Parts: sequence; C-alpha cells; structure tokens
Amino acid sequence: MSGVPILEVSNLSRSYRKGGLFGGKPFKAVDDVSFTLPETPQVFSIVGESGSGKTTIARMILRLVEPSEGSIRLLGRPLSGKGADRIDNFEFRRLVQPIFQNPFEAFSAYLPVEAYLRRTALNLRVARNEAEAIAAADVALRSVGLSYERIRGKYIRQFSGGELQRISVARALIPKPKLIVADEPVSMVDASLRMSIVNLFRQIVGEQGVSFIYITHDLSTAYYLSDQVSIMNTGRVVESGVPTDILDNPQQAYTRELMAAIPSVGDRWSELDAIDEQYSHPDIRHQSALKHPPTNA
Amino acid sequence: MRNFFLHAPFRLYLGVALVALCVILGAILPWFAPGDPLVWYTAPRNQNPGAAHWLGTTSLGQDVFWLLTYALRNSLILGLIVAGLSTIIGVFLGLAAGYAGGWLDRVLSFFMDALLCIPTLPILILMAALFSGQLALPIVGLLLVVFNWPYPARQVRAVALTMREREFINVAWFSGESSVRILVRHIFPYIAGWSAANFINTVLVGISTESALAVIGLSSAQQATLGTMIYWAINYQALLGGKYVWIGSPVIAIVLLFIGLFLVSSGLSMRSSARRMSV
Amino acid sequence: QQMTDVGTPRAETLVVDMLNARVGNPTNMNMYQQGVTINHGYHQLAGALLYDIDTAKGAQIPDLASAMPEALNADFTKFKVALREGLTWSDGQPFSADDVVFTDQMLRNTPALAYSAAYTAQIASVTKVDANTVEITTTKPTPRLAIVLGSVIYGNPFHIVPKHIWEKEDPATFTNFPPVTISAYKYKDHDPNGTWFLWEKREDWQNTDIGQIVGEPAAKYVLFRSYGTEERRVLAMAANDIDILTDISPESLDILRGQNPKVRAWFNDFPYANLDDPCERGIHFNTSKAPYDDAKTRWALALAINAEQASIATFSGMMRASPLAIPPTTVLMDTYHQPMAQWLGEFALEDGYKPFDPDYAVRLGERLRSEGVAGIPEDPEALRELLGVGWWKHDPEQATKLLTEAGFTNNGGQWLKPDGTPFTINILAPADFEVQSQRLAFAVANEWTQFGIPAQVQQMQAGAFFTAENTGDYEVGSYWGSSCAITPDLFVRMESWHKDYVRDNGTPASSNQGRYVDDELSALIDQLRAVPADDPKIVPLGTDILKELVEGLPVIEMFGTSKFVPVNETYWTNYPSADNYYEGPWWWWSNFKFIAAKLKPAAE
Amino acid sequence: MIEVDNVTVGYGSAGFIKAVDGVSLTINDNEILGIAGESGSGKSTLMRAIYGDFSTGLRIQSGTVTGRFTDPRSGKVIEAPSSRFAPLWWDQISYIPQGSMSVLNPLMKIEAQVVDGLPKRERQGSRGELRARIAAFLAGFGLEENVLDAYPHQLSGGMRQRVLVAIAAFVNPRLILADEPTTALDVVVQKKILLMMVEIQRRQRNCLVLVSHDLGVHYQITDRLVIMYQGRIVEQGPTADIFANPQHDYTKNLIASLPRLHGKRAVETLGAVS
Amino acid sequence: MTLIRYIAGRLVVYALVIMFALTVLFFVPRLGPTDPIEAMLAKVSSQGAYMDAAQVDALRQSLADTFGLGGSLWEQYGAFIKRIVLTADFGPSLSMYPTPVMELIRNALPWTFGLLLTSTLIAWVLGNFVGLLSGWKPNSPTSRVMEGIAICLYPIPYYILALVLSILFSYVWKIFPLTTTIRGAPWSWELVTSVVWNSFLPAMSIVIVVFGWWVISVKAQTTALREEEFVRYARLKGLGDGRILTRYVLPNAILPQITFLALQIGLMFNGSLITEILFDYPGLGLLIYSAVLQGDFNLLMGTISLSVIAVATATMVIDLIYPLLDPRIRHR
Ligand SMILES: Nc1ncnc2c1ncn2[C@@H]1O[C@H](COP(=O)(O)OP(=O)(O)OP(=O)(O)O)[C@@H](O)[C@H]1O
Ligand SMILES: Nc1ncnc2c1ncn2[C@@H]1O[C@H](COP(=O)(O)OP(=O)(O)OP(=O)(O)O)[C@@H](O)[C@H]1O
Ligand SMILES: [Mg+2]
Ligand SMILES: [Mg+2]
Repeated sequence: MSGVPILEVSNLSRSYRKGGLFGGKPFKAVDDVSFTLPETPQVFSIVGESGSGKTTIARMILRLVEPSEGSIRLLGRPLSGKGADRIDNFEFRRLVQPIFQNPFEAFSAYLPVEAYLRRTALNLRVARNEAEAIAAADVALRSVGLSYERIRGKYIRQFSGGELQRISVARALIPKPKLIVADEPVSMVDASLRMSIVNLFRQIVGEQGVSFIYITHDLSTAYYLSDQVSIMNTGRVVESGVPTDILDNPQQAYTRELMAAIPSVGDRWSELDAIDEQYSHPDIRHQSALKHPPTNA
Repeated sequence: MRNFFLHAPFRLYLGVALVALCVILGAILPWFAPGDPLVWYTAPRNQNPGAAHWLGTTSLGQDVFWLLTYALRNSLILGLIVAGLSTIIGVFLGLAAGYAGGWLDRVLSFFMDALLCIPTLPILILMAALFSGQLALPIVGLLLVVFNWPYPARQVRAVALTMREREFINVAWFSGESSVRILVRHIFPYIAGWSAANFINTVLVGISTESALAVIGLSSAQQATLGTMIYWAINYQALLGGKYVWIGSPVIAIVLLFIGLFLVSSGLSMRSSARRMSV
Repeated sequence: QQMTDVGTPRAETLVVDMLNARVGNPTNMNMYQQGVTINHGYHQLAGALLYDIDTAKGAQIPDLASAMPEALNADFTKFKVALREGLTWSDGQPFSADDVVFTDQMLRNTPALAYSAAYTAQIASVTKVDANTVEITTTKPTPRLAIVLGSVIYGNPFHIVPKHIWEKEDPATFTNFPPVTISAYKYKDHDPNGTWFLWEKREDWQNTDIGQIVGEPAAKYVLFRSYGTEERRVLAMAANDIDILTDISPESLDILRGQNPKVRAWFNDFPYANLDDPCERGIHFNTSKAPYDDAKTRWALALAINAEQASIATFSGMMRASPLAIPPTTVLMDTYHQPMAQWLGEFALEDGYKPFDPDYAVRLGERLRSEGVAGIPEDPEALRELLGVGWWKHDPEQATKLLTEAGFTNNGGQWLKPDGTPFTINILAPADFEVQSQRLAFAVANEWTQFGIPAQVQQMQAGAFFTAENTGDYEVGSYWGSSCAITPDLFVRMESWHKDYVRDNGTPASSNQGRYVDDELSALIDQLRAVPADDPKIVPLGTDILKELVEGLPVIEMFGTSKFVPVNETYWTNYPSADNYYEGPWWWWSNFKFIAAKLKPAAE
Repeated sequence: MIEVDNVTVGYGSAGFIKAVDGVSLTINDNEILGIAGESGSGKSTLMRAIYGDFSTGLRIQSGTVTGRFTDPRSGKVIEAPSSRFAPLWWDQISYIPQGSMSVLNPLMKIEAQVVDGLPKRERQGSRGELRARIAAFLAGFGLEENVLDAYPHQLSGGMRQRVLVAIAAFVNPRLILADEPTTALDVVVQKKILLMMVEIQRRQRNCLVLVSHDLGVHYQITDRLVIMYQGRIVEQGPTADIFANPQHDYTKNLIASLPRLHGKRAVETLGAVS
Repeated sequence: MTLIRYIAGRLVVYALVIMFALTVLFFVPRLGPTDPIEAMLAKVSSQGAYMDAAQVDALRQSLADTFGLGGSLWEQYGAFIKRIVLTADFGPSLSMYPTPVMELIRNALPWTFGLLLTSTLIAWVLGNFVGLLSGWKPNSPTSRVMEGIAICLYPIPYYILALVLSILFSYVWKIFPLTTTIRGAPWSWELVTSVVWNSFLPAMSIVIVVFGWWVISVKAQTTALREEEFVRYARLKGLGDGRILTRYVLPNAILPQITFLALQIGLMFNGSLITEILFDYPGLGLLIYSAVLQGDFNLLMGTISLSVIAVATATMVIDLIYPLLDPRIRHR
C-alpha cells in the first residue's frame, strides 16, 4: 500500500426531516464531517452526544445510508457511485465489517446465532469447509470470553445483552477486515471483560493491521484505546485529535462538560448532595451526607 | 423423530394423522383398486354403502370408494404441486422484489400487477381452444401456477420492504451472505407461517379451480379428481337427490385434507416458537 | 289471499320458467334488433305469427292469417295470404293488411336490421289486396311459404309490427317498450334486472287470435321468470313457486316427484319424459376430415357402441332410439320408422353384414325391468313403440373388421390410423346448454374407450361450440342444431345435406356443417325442393333420402330428445300430457299461447 | 418491598438452564439498589423474575420472590409472589428492559407509546395538558418536544433509550426496575438522567433497582450494591462499604480494571505499530 | 422531491399495466374459439326456426357489417385504443345489440359492487378479528371455536356451500327468497330492504368462503408478531389484551393484509361470476360470463377493462398509501 489512507471522509453531511409526513423541516443529522484514517492501522474514536450523528456516520461508511453531501473513500476508491473503481460487494465485505449498536437486533430470531459466525467464515473465504469455519468461529469467540460450544444451537432470545455484543464482536473479527466500524460494541459488557476486549482490539490493530472506528460513550476506553478522538455534538465534530491532547486538555466547552459528567469513583457529583439535602428525611435517609467516602482504589 | 413426538402439541398429532389418512387413501390405496373406477357400469348404479361397495356407487355405476381414492390421488398431486410451486415462486419473487428494490422490483411488480389485472377466464378459454380441451393435468397445474403466484408475491413484497430495514439483515449481508440466502434463510422464516397459510390456501384453490376448468372444458371431466367428482355428482343432482355419500365424500376429503394441513402448519409454528424462546 | 312476490294473486297467476338466463336488456323489445331476446313471454304469449304449428298433429295452422297461403301460379312465386278479421292491437287499434305491408316495407328499407337481408333475399314484395288480404311474391320458387313466414319449430323471425306505432319511429333504434301486442296478453310489469316479466290478460281478449281460435285464457297474469341454476328451479317448483318448468334432467324430475305429489311429467310413469321432441341427438362427423371421410370408419364406430348402455348412462334409458336421420316422434315413427323397419332389417353393408338389431328395445326393456324400474311394458311391440324400432348391433368384431378394411391397424391394443398415428377421438359436446347431448357424448366416449379407442369429451360453451360447428373446426361432435323435423315433409331437415352448402374448413358454412358430399343424396334433395308440402310424393322421396343417409352414415343418429318438462298442478290443471295430448309440452315455443288458453284453475 | 428468598431461576421447558442460582435479596422501600456483575451472570434474569415476566420461558425452580405493595388509595397492603404481579405493572412497578432500543412499536408515534399504559392517576387533565407534561418531562432527558411526533426508527439509539426510561419513570411507580438504562447514552445525558432518577426517587420515596456495568454510576447514586458473578450474589451491602472494602476477588477486579482518564493508555502499554 | 418522483413512477407503471392488460385482452379473445357472428347466428337460428342457407349467408354478412369486425386485427386494435382513450366508449354490445355496453355495465355495476364490496369487507373485518384472536390466544375456548368454524367451513367447495345455504334457508326454512326479486321505487325504503333481503344469502356465502382465508393468514401473522419485542414490551406495560391487539398487533399484522384486500378486488370480479350464477344475482359477473360465451368482444372489453382498471387502481392506491401506513418505508 502506497500511502493511500484507509478511509477518507470529506465534508460528509446527511439530512433528515423532522416530524410531519411529507413536509417537516429538514435538519442535518451529520453536518460537514471530515476525517481521515491513515494508512497505518489505528483506532479512531467518535465520542459525543446522544443523537449527534455517530451512528449515521457509521452507517454511511457501511453504505447503509446514502450521504446527502460529501464523499467517502475507502483505500482511495469511492465508496458509492458507479465508477469502474467502485468496490464490489464481496470485496467491500472483506474490507469492512460492522458491529451494530443494538445487539438485540443484530441476529435473526429464527436462526441459531452461531450460524452467522460460521457463514461469515465460509462466505468471506476465511474457511474452506464447515470444520474450519467452526474452528475460526471458536477462535474468535474465545477471544471475547465465549466459546462455540457455549453458543451452539441457541437463538438470540437466549442470550444476555453482553453475550450478544461479544458475539457481534467475534463475528466482525472473523474475516480479518481492514476496517471495523464498531458502534458501541461493549456498552453492555462488564468492566473487566470490557478491558480485555479493548485490549484485544489494540492487539488486533497491532498484529492484524485492522483499523477501528470506535463509537462509544465510554470516554475512558476511548482515551485508553484510540489514536485519534473526535468529539461530536449536534451533527458536527467539535474537537478532534490525539486523545491525550483532547481529554487531558480539552479546548471546547462541550468536551469539558463531557469530562465533568463522567461518573467516577471518588468524586461525588455535587448536584446529588443538593438533591439529598432537599429530600432528606431524618427517619429514612441514612447518613447521606457522609455517603461514599473516598475509596482507596 | 423421538423428540418430535415428545414435544409436538396435540394439534400437530391430529394434523399429521389427517394428512396421513389422505395420503394413504390417495397415494397408496389406488394401487389396490380392483379395476379402473372411472369406467362406467362396472357396478350396479345408485347403491347405498354396503359390504360390496363401501361407500356405495354413483349413478353411473362407479364405486365411490375407489373413485375417491383415484380422485384424491390426482387432486393431492395437483393441489400440492400447484400450491408448492406458486407459493415458492410467489414468495421468492416477492421477497426478491421487495428486498432488491430498483429495476428488479419494478419489472417483477409490473408482471405481478399485469397478471393480477387480467381476469383468468377468457385466457383460460383460449387455452381450451389451443389445446382442444384435452389439457393434461400437468399443464392445467402450470396454468394455475402462472395465475396464482402473483398473490403471495405481492403480499410478500410488502413484508420484504419492511424486513430489509432490520439490522440483522445488514449483519447477514456483512457476513457475506448472498442475496438468495438472505431471502431464504433470514427473511423467509419471518413469513414462513404466512407462506404455509398461503400454501394451504392454494392447495384448495388448485383443487377447486381444476374442477371449474373441467366444466369450462379446459381440462377433461373424465379425469378423476375431487373437483370432477363433485362436478359429476352435481350434474346428476346428488345433493338434492339425497345421494349424500357420493357428493359428500369428496367434500369431506377436501375438508379433512385442509384441516390436516392447517393443523400441521400451526402445530409446527407453535413448536418452532417454543424452541426459539427457550431450550 | 296468497300473493306472488311480484304482487299478483297467486291463484290468478301462471308462473312459467324462462328458457334462457335472465335478460340483460329488458327494456328493449324490438324483436328485429339482433341482440334482443324475446323469449320472456313476448314470443310465447304476446306476439303472433302468420302461421303457427299444431304440435299434436304435426301440421302448420294459420294464426294471424286466416288460411294457409294460396299459390297463385304454378311455379310457386305468387301467393294470396288472407288475414284474420276483427283483431285489434292491445291499444285498441285494428290489425289489417296495412300492418303487414308496413312491416315488409320497413324490413326492406332498413338494412340496419340484420334480418332485412335474409328477408329480402326471399320475399320480393308484399302488396295490399284489401284490408284483410295481401299478395306476396317471392324471389324464387317457394312451395313452402308458410315455413318461411311462420313457425314450424319454436318460432319465426317474421313478426308483424303495428304500423301506427312503428311508423313514427326509426326501427333501427326503436326499443318497442312497452310493446303494443297482438295476442291475448299485454305487458304489465318487469324486473329492471331482467329476471322476470309479468304479462296481463287483455280485457279485449276476444279481439285476438287466441280469442278466436281457443277462447278466453283462464290466467289473469302470466309471469315469466328465471330462477337460475337447475337446483334452484327444482326447489322453486317443489315449493310451488313455479307452475311450468322447461327442460330439466331426469334426476331432477325424480327429486321433484319425490318432494311434491302435485308435480307431474308427460307420462305418469316410465319414461316420464315426452319423447316427441322434434330434434334428434347423435354423433356427428366432419366428413371432410380423415379418417372420418370414410363411411367404413363411421360404421365401425357405430357398431362399437352399445346403445343400451349409452341410453342408460344418458337418461336412465328414458329415450327412444332411432337409426334414421329423423327424430322418432309419434308422427314420424308412423310415417317412416315403422314402415322402414323391414328394409332396415335387410339392409347390408358392402360385405353383406346386416347391422340392424330389431330387438334393441326388447333387451333394454328387460334390463330396465331387472334393475327394478316399474312400468315397463312386456309386449315387444309396445316396447318398440316406446323405446324405438331398433338400432345398430353392438358388434366389436365387425367394427374391428371394418376398421381394418379402412386401413387402421391394431398395435398391441392400440388402434393406429391409416397414416400410422394413434387413433384417439375428441368429441365436442355442449357445456351446460343441452344436457342430453352432453351426457350422450360422455356415454359414447365411454363406449369407444372400452372398445379400445381412447375417446375424450371436450365441453364447449355455446358461442365457441357453434363457431366450431360452422367453421368445421371439429372432427366428432354431439348435438348439432340442425337435426330437427316435425312434419312428414322432411324438406327443412334434409335440405341441409345438399352438397351445394359445403364450404372449406375454416369458412363458416350456413348449412351442411358436416361437409358431407353425396351426389345421389343431393339429386334426391333437388327433387324434394320442387315438391310442395302436401304432395303425395313427399313420403316416398323422404324414405329414399333416409335410406341414402343410412348407407353413407354421415351421422350416427341415436336418440330422440327426451323432454323432462314437469308441471305443478297446485294452481293450474289441464296441462297437455300423454293422456291429454292436445299439444306438445314446448312451453318456450310460440304456440305456448294455445296451451296457456286451455289451462284451468285448480280450484274449480 | 420485595423479598427474594433463595431463588434459583432458569430457562427451558424441556431442560432447565440455570441462570440465577440460589439468590436471596431484599429490596427496601425508599432506596436505590444497584446491581453489577459479570456479563451473563443472571442480572437481567433476576430482574425478570422480580418483575414477573415469564414470557421468555423463564422459570423459578425453587425459592420465592414476594412483593409487598401498599395501595396508595385504599391503603391496603397487597402481598403476592411475582408471578401474580401482572396487575401491578405500570402502576406499582415499571420496568426498563435491557436493549430497550428494539421494544418500541414501529408503527406508533412516541407520544402514544408514552401515554399507552399510563395509570389513571398520571393521566389527569386534557390531552394537551398531558402532552405538555410529557414534553416537559422529556426535556429533562434532553429530548425535544418533536420527539413525541417521531416514529421509533427516526430516533438514535440513545434517544430511544431515553424514551424508554421516560416512559417507565413517568408512571411514578413504587418500584422501577432499570436494566442497563444508560448504555447508549453519552455521559452528559447519562448524568442528567441519573440525577433526575435520583430526584424522582427521593421525592416519591419509592425504590429504584439499577443494573449497570458502570461502577461509577453505582458509586454516585446507589445506596446499596449487589455484585453478581456466575449466577450468584457474591457480595452485597451499602455501596460505600463495598467500594471502601471489597471482599470478593471479582469485585476487586472490577474496581481495579477501570481505565482512568489521564492514566496509562493501551497505546503506550501495548505499543502501537505506528 | 423523491416523493413526486415516486408517485410519477408509480403512475407510469399504472398506465403501462393497464395498457398491457388491455392489449392482451384485445387480442386473446380474437384468437379464441368464439366468433361472435357465428354465436349470434346460432342464437338466431335456434330461435327463429327455418332460414335457408342463402338467408343465413345474407344475415352473416349484415352482422359482420354492423359489428364492425371488418379490417385487419391491427386496424381494429388501433380503432379500439383510439376510442377508449378518446371517448371511453366501448360501443354497442354485440350479443345484446344495439344496447350500449356502458348502459349494461351501468345497470350491473351497482349490484356487483354493493354485494361484493360489503361482503368482502365484512369477511375481512370478521376474518381479521377471528384470526387475530386465535393467533393471540390459541388456547382460549372462544378462539378455538371460532377458528374451528372458519377452518371447517372454508374448504367446502363454494358451489356446494351456496347450494346448501339455499336449500336450508330458502327451501327447508323459507326465510330468504329463492331468487332475486328486487322491488320498490328508486331509493325508497322498500327498495333498500328488498335489496338487503335478497342479497343476504349471497353475501353470507361469500363471507363464509372468503373469511376463512383471512383467519388463517392473519393467524399466521399474529403468531409471528406475538414474539416481537415490542409486543412483549406492551404486555409488560400491563396493557390489556384488547389494547395490545388493536394497537400493537393489528396494525402490524394488517399491513400485508391491506395489500391482499386490494387484490381481493380482482378476485371479486372472478368470484362474482360464480356467486351471480348460483344466486341468479344481477351483476357484472353474469355480464362477463355471457360476454365470454357469446364472444361479445365489445361487452367483454368493457367489463374486463373495468376490472383491469379497478384492480390496477387498487394496487396503485395501496402502493401510494403504503408509506402513510408504514412510516418505516416512508423515506425511500
Ligand atoms: N430465554 C433464555 N433461554 C435460555 N437461556 C437464557 C435465556 N435468557 C438468558 N439466558 C442465559 O442466562 C444467562 C443469564 O442471562 P442474563 O440475561 O440474566 O445475563 P445478564 O447478567 O443480564 O448479562 P448482561 O450483563 O450481559 O446483560 C446467560 O448465560 C444467558 O445465556
Ligand atoms: N431514519 C431517520 N429519519 C429521521 N431522522 C433520523 C433517522 N435516523 C436518524 N435520525 C436522526 O438523526 C440524528 C442522529 O442519529 P444517530 O443515530 O446518528 O445518532 P447517534 O449519534 O448514533 O446517537 P446515539 O448515541 O444516541 O446512538 C438523530 O436526531 C435522529 O433522530
Ligand atoms: Mg447511535
Ligand atoms: Mg442483561
């Protein structure tokens, strides 16, 4: 690869209509967003307000939503359009894999979930036969703390949220793509597992040369994991750069607000004390003011 | 198999039993018929059910029981094949149109709409002329398929239109699944129950249209089918004349077949739902 | 007092089954427009023809005319036609020669009326002699003018219209509604959807043909109505809602008699049906198509049929067989069948084989008796009179021989045509408009199949059926419309066998749809053309023609038509029947008005 | 309010798959109870068992879940096992299921879905007033009024989740069971919502059970904390105590494994191939 | 703007479908076995007794002239299209010459529409109701009984069912009339009751036959929907069955049913045929039937064009309003 960036997003916008059947005023869910994932694999995190357009960006990169304006280039080739260098479907799926936001929607209720993993391995030519496919699925599942044996024959309803998220991650890992677009992939996973998955991501970036677009609300993992961070608010990127710069030294008000709102163990939100005071009642409210002394952790 | 009988709900048993009864009557017993029950005057006319003729005889001296087995065989084959083909074609093309969208959708929709618009009767009469009224059952079946697939197709297309918005379809696509597989393995299960209902319905349509065609002169009334059996019984006023076994037996056969199929399909869907909801 | 659902007293209303389905354009009664149907009572009750038919005697009678036409010259082109005096139209205006002349002029001058061309092709002029006499000239010798202008069977398109009404209208667009009528009934009410028509007796019924010929009709109202399917018609009669039914199947009659003791048929017991219908049923061939162009093939097929079995299959044996090309009605049996019986017995095919079986009726009678049918005569002569003088033998061996002679081969049970292709037969049959021919087709197919020639029946709706007939687009068919005869004068029936009318297949033929060419036969028909109806030469000529037809066998004639036409005696009596044979039971013919006038209320 | 006594809960009609194994727990009036634990350790299962949702093939194999509710109008005390809770749903108890993004009716506007199921007492006033109250309530969740006129598919995941929380909270029940209600929310919104929930809880003196993986959340707002691991409760007690003095290894691990902002980063520890 | 493009595109398809169907329907009968002139001649000769061959030939020629069946097929086709597009006139009926086709249709249409529309809708509502209930509570006694009735009646061949109904209700118990006798001045109360009275049995037979299909198809839909998350959530919200059914299950189950209801319009025209024959009911079905039998091209084109246009319009309307009914597909 001769210095072609993995992904170039330039001036991307997408508008929707708000309310109304046919009318309704249009608004921009994504407004003029640009960023680049360089040739060297890395993790690009998008953090931001709920409803600020993160998923929409992800879906545009995944060709699931048409951009209203702007362009996306994957490995220097246009994502949409009909040009000769358009990436064909098969290739696209080998290059890009998604992890969708809602794990409870990610699999059909009528197919055992493991089928998706096996099929991914077979279809995208990771495995040549069923046995290899199962092996590949098992490897991927083990890396997220599950195993093929554990999920075999079970349907989506029979899994917990965290399990489904991990299965989604495992599925995306199987074809070893160039880019994984992960939309809140570990939001329902407990902290210790989450750390191991995040470390896994990091490891994959290093060892397999996979780039990540990592959409999350968890600033600490974003900080921990990513090479670049973009902070979004109402459709726009308000701040972006290396995480140490941004999170250690936020320039924008919104970023600072975000930092302040992190529920951290140790500093209690002052607003809570206000509420407690207002409603405290001697006979029930236990030592509320003195609650939660600083931990030693 | 063992498992099947352990978990099957009662209606599934009953349905399987009814369908099995029809299949035994229609697929196995005809081999044991003492003679060709279609030929007239092989037996005394207008006999009541008795030892010699279990279901009596027709006004044309045919044994009702053996006639019924022949009729059931042909109708079963015709009905199941017509229903099977038109449901498969209809559901698949409907899914394809709804899922793929674009020009494929437009072309398929055009054909569906056009076929739906054209009333079948005049076309069928033309066919009658072209084939001199001697359409073999397979061709009748083919015609029925041509005119019946657009119904499920149109309806399934509507379902596919909303189904393709669901996330797991995207996951399937990114899992490298081909369009056909997405239709068949991922979308179809959601309408499998409905398709089964449509299938059962088309079995009925197939059987009854065939008899209507026999009357128009498209297919031959001399073939034994449940429809022609009813046709002849009506022609000889079996109902008003109190020859209830003659006219009743094909009707009951149709009803039992239908109920059997219905019970099987709803029993199966109950079972599959139980399996997916918990182990 | 009980009322009908159209609001007339039931006891004063005669309810009659309408022949065809309901009428699509009920407010058009212009009988000269080709799409107008008038068998909703106008044709049967309210209108009148110049000549009608006495079905009991099998002879035409004058109706609006006062006498049969009188030829004024030897070559039958000029006639004097006297009209009945003292008739008035239902609006009180007198009927006169002016109306006849006006009708002639109207037809002549209005080519838009389809009948116009047919009419002017035959009639050169009509002129008034006096108020009650006209003189008619024809374009060609017409010994049978009464047939051209009057009814023999069913009716005639020549209807005289009231000049004082029609002269103000454009006949091409006039709807003639409500109609001014000439006979004893006038229009009273109708259903906008065409399911029923109510006719009311005229107060001045004396001034009508019926008043003069029969007397006062008893029924104040006559209701023609359509009940739809056969089941519904049967139920209606069983419920006493309808007094007279047109054709139904024997099974339906059986049900009716079981349900309602007041219902009776032509005979009180076997065979119930009237067997004097003037049309015959059989298997027709397109004799221009191989292999049916060979008389041997046709004879072989005839001998392959077991007629007893076919008779039982069709109408449970309630039919009269006829080997001749005319229906076995009482009149014609006396004139032709019985006298020809001996000739039939001696008749031999080329190889000397005698195909006739005079004991057909005897065997069928025995078989029916053994099935437990009551009322079968024991006497062989009586049986022959009832079930027919005889028919062709059922002789598969001879049939095989004939087929082999004709070049067919039998290849391990399968017959191959002379050209080497498998021999299968496709019989065209009426779907739902003539049940006897329809069933006969299936019965014959069953026979032929058992003989070893796979035969199929193709049912066709009327329009398609007649198109196929006229254009010759068939090989074998059951029910061809032209096999009807009622009078000993066979002209009408035989004329159509003339080779002049043969057309290529694909071109519609107006006559001789079987495309049968037989020079001797045509010569005999030429002779018949020149002889008037009352000439003594008529019967010998007819006999010769029938012999010729037996030899060539262009049609396998089989049975006369059995009409199961039940009546309900709850409200009306004195219907014609076998014991009270003043008319045949054809309620849908123009002579129904004579019957209607003779009915009596049951209350008396 | 709820007494969970040594219950073993699992799934399956033919077999039985244990998901919660011999758990005992008390949910008191006027408190916020936090539940944290391993993924797949049976938190959601426990919540369903408490709520009385047996529609997924869930079965209580042994033990009991008993509830004690005081009817505010009659003052009558209702005591029943959770299998008989159905009449209390959306009146005395409400529930925010996990993965709440897919539970909205795709053909119904948000407003109707908020109103649907509301007990009479919360429906006072005209439609307009009700709408205004709901809109105001939603504003507290950072949602604009036009969300009320949207269909679910028009909302982002987080917005739908907030709608769900709002629907459950607007009922003002005695007990809210919230199963990971803030997974899809950014921390600003999350904070807003948590504060609101606390305020509601304090005002109503009702009870909130909150399942979350975010120990920070638990630290901030819960009064008591339950830690689950492999279907069992491995530790429970006042939140402060647990944070101050975690007993179980898993708990210790949880608290320790949190990455810190401004701390070490994976890029540094693992080394990027840049 | 995409909306306008969508509508415009749909309208183009609409026009194409109609043109296509009309073209097929123009040519097919003309290639068919029935020549209207021969059919008419047979009718005339079966009713007019004797005409010699020359007279018949003359009649044939004059019929050909009046019916305007001269010219090549293509010329006829051109004239036909021109006439339809310009004047919406189908000319005179051939078998009921010279009554205009439009007049025949005008008389028949209200009957067919009244009968079929009401009975189809009743069947639809009833069928959806029973199907919904039996899919929702498959084990409740009421739903089992209703489902049982529907499932047992539905497969009975229509002809037999109609006949048995007639025998029972018009003959054994003389409740309804055996044949359709409608009386009363236009728009009088008497007329209305008469129409309802006379249409009751035919309508009932249609309802019984059609509603079985709705039951089984809606049941299948409902069974599938019962598992959907949003339905389960609704239940957890403590909503009553009635409310869940009407607000959650029904709207989702009914979407595909609405498509089928539109198609039912087409089936109506086919179905009307048999009903009208069996009950001797004065409608369009009988008209189509007789047109086919008589080879009455003009009447056939008139009645069938109507059916074509009705079905095409119904499907188009469904396509156009579908986005209104299902917000999820609105944006495309
Ligand atoms: N319907 C079901 N049938 C069978 N097993 C199930 C079902 N639902 C959940 N399980 C299993 O029960 C266990 C507990 O699931 P539960 O959803 O309670 O976990 P959880 O603690 O909520 O996890 P998470 O934090 O990931 O949501 C899991 O192993 C899961 O696979
Ligand atoms: N199909 C749609 N129609 C209309 N509006 C939409 C549609 N999809 C998304 N939106 C709107 O676009 C905006 C951005 O949505 P998006 O899903 O990208 O947010 P997000 O950043 O992923 O939020 P979250 O973190 O809550 O998932 C929201 O305001 C949402 O309401
Ligand atoms: Mg999102
Ligand atoms: Mg959970």
